[in-house]
Amino acid sequence: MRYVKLPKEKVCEFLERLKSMGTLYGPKKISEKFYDFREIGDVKEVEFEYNRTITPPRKYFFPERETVFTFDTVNVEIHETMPEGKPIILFGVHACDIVGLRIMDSRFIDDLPDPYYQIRRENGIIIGLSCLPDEYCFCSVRRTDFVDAGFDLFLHLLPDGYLVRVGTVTGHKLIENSPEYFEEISSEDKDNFAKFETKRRSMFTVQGNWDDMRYRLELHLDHPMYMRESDKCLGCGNCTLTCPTCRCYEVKDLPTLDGTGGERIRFWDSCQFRSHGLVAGGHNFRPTKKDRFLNRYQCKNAYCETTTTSYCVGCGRCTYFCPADIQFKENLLEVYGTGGGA
Amino acid sequence: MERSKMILPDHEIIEECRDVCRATVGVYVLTSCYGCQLVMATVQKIMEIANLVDFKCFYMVSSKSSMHEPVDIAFVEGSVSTEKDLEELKEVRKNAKVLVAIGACAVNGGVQSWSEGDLNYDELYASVYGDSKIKYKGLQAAPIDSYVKVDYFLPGCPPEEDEIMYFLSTFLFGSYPEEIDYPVCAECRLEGNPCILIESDAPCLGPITVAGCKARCPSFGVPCIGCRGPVPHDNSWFDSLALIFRNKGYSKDYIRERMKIFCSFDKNLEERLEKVFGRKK
Amino acid sequence: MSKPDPMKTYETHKCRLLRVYGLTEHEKLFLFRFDDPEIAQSWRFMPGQFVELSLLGHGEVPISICSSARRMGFFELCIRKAGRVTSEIHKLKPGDMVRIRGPYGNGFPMDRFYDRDLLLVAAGLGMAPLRSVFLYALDNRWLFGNITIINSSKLGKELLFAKELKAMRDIATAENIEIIQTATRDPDWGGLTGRAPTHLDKVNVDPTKCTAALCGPPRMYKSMFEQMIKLGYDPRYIFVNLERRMKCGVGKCGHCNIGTATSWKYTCKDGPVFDYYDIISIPGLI
Amino acid sequence: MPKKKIIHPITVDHIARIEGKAGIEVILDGKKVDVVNVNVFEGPRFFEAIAVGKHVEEAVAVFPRVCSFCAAAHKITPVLAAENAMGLEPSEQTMKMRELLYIGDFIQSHTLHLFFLALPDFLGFPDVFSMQGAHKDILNAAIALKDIGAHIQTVIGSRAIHQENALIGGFGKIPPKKSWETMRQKLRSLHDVAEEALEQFVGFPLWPEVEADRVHLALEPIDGTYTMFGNTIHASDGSKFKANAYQMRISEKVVPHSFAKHGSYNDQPFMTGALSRFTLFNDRLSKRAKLLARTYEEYLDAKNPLSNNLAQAIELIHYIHRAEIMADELASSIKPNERRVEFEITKAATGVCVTEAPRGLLAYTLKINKNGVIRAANIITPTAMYLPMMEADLRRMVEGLLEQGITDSKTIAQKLETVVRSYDPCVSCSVHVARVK
Repeated sequence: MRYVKLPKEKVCEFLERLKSMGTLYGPKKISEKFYDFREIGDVKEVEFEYNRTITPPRKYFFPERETVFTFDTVNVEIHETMPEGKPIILFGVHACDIVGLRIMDSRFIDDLPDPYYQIRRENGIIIGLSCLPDEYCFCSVRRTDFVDAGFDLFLHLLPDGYLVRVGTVTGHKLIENSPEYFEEISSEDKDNFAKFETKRRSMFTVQGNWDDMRYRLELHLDHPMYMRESDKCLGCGNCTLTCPTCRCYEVKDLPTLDGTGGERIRFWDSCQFRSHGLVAGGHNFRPTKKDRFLNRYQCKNAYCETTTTSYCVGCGRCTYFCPADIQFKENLLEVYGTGGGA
Repeated sequence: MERSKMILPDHEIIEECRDVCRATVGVYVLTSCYGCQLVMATVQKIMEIANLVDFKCFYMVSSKSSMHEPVDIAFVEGSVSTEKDLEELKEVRKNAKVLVAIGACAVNGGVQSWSEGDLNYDELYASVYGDSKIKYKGLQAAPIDSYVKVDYFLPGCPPEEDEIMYFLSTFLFGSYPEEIDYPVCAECRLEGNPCILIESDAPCLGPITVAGCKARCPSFGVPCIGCRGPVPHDNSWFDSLALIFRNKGYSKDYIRERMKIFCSFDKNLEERLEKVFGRKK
Repeated sequence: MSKPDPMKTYETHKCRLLRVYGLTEHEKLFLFRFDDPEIAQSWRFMPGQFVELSLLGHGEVPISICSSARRMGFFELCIRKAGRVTSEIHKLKPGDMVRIRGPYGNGFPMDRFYDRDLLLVAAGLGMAPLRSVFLYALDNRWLFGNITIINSSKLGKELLFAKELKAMRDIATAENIEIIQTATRDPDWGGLTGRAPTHLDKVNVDPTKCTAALCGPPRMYKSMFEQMIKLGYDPRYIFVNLERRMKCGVGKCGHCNIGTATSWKYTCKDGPVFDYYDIISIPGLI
Repeated sequence: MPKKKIIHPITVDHIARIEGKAGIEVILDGKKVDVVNVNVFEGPRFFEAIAVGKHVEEAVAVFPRVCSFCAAAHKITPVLAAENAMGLEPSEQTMKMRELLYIGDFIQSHTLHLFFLALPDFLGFPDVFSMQGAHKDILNAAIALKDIGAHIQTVIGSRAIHQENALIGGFGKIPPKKSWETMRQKLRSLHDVAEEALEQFVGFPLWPEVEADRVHLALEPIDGTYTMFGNTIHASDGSKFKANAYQMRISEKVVPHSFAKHGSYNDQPFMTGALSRFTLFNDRLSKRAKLLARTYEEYLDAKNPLSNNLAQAIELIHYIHRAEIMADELASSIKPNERRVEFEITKAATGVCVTEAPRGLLAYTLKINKNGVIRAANIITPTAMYLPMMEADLRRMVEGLLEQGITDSKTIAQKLETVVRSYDPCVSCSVHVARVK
């Protein structure tokens, strides 16, 4: 892998360069406690030290709501509305979110690829950014705290700038085309990188790995945690809507007033909603709040072969943004410890 | 009252007729602020609608209105609050193929039901009109499905324009609208709003209120007041939210009164609150 | 392997409804033909696969294909009036157009059926996908041993394809095909009664060299499995066709998710056909 | 007592094109008019009673539901009353935004009344929909004006009806500079459009039958301008009184034919609304509005309720201009972080506020205990205030027509409806009203 250095004083200029290449999105502080990815007008607004954004980066490739096609009911014809494929530059993505995007890729760009997602994704540039964990983070046990693929460039914080890892040809081109912003790394930078990594690892509140979590969960499907915690649940779907790897969607036809046409839209759904498991005829495969709650714990802990991680990347959003303060990590640990002497 | 399952409508679906005929529509009002009709009368495409359908009744905007004609689609605004309201509602039901309850009053009883369970009609009457007699007989405000079968519920105080358009379009197409069964809270996250319930402990009813407004008020930093009513199919988790509010220091009375503004007719409200606070005295 | 073309994933084709047959009170059989002759020529499917049928403005539904895989350009769908789209489909008349995409799903692994006896057990709407298997076996009769088909439903009048199967009786006997039609809760029914498992001991297939395909409500599977294992059927050759909410058909939308943390599946893509060992290792599958 | 002989029953079961459910009933005794009732059978909603025991913040969120046409009026007035009770001083920016929000309400309400409800009468159509073919331009103007009213309220208040962004102490969110600039631009393009309504109503004769002396009441606007906030009520009989002492002069009583109570000023019927405001304070209108008012002076007769339509049209022009100036000011002065004044309720108090709603004087009195819970509420709406005057005008109309030998009950009924409509009554808002003392 190639490594270069982006000195602190060149960061803004580099961001300006990125902005000139397409639409630049990055983390912004939007309220007292919350951050979100937003379109960047002024590069000074970019927040380099943020814990997590409200909405996950997948929204740029798989929007909350989109028209998949318009139709003509008279001739029974459809007109697909494909994304324009404009360049999207996503700056400041944490490692866990990059794995999240790779998990999205594994489901949306497979042997039956989703064209809407794929076109946007192919036009996306991902710039990673290192971070330090807070008490909600558990990416380390998910093995997603450090990524080796899925980014074009990855910026690691140094005292006087960033150590940049170059992940793709697009990343190399970015550097080749703007050599004035970059310099070679020094041995001091290497030391600082190592120090940062050591510090970062030591900060996690959970250590080790959860590779066997899914088996332990499965052995205790009847654990009382599910009943107790789902009782607190509001069924609001915040956990899945903020999740970087949740991808359930719903589809709906909207006819025009005169009935001669209309559009088919798809929009994010959540397995926490009642209608998620409902089929025509009225049968519901997950009729209770507890069924739906348990479903999410199973789904998120399932194994993704492409990334060799669980579908949960340990970003902590589902807990951080849970109005009912349901602690995903703690609950998992509770089941994990069952029978394990904990 | 059990709300229909909405899997397959057990009423007639309007046959789409396009150029051949015009669907007949009635807009009726019981007791309310007239806001739902106001929204209906002022949707951007109102003139297009007026060309596509035949308004048999729309007293607020047309002198050419009659209560007594059969219609394909009846939109009923307002709560049943007088005996005359009830008579009219029954007639509308008789005349309509599809009856839609539109707005908080018709769907959930409206703000006039705020004291439901605490004060009855006579007590309310006495406190406002004293001993004086009025020749019309009033009734305790109630949502219209307390009296007649309602095919669809279009909530909101007032309802959202795009929902009105969606309902109308699907009906005219010979189909019917998809029901929303998730809360405002979800829409609020999709809008990318910071959560005021988490961040500033605001008494936001977004988690128990049925979505459809794109989190209009939380987007202004104003806690949801619940004007769209509870999430249907018993998925309005008053208990979970009450517990959160209680942990934030809100009193039981405050929580109950706030939730009751637009949910007083939800059969789960008191029961679920009791689960958190114990039985009401 | 060349890169899959994303534009094909959700590609729909215009199909014309040619004929409608009423089967029961709630089910009708629809015969469709692809409008585009090229598609009609090239379109193929395997028994057990399904299509997504769109009625523009109303929506889309997954429907199992129930016709013979050999009839090129034509296919039949047996549709129960159950929801928004299906009730609208029931109003269609010959000549009307719909849009179809697919076929989707794994379908039955037909090569694992060859040179073996065949047992088909259907309850209710389960007969629809199994009819496709049955017709496949008839089309390729030499590849199969003895065949038994058990078609069951609550009431006699609810038996799907009852007339068709009855009419086949004579040739069936000549072809070593046994057709059992049973109504489980019908006092007015003159024919066989009892649930499907109770007829298992009367079939003319050899359990040790038979492939079985089952489709019906989850309830039926449990008792069928017990009975079949007892009778000596090889679990590797027991297949079921499941029904879930297969909204997108291509493993994206998540509505047909099943399983638990170690066995997370999409019915539409990993299924809808599963074998016995899938069933016992994926909790909640049936 | 012998039953009165009814010769010509003149009834309108359900008056169309007004807000709320009401009918007209005229009973004649021989040739003499015996009873003229505006029957208000809109159901009661008991706002004052249900608010008792509830927290004031919840109550001010509920009050706008009194009326959709003037929701902002029913939001801002109780908010001010509550603030008066708490002794809370909102910031200047807050008051400006409130005024502009209120103006948005005026624009929307007046537009709807003039074009959607009243105009079809004058042009001979049953409703605005049937005017599509013949009067496309008028409709476009109506829609543009309605849209800007809705736009102002949506930007400031979160939506056109039942604005939740207006709160005690200020606002939840302050629209950014860009929003105010867009608003100003939209308003600027509507100068000519705003005069469309006036042009439509000028030229229609003011029916002499309803002409009569009457007392007008209106709030003296603050700062020498023409707006809805003020502290002193002026009467056209020359007297003035403090608005917060309104209960001394303005009272209400229950009548058997109406769920809306009947208001009176010193025990006499009186008029309030656009015509009253215009009559008392027209010299404060903005330049263009004043000029047009002078031009069409003959159609603006304080004695004739039909002039109310014109007075509304004049106000519409005035408020479009005023809104533009205010949006301009806010665009340059807006402080996005100056949202809400923090407050804590510590003592029991009573707060009163009277404002000018689109239909006239609107009074709120809120009594709050030390926990911020409402102990008593009193609301008097304009329609309740002028109902007796409206009945008197209807009586004059019937008598006048009968004198001219017009006896066809259908013709008479139609004319009566037009008179009712000129008041722009808001029936649903008038029904519930104040506690009987």
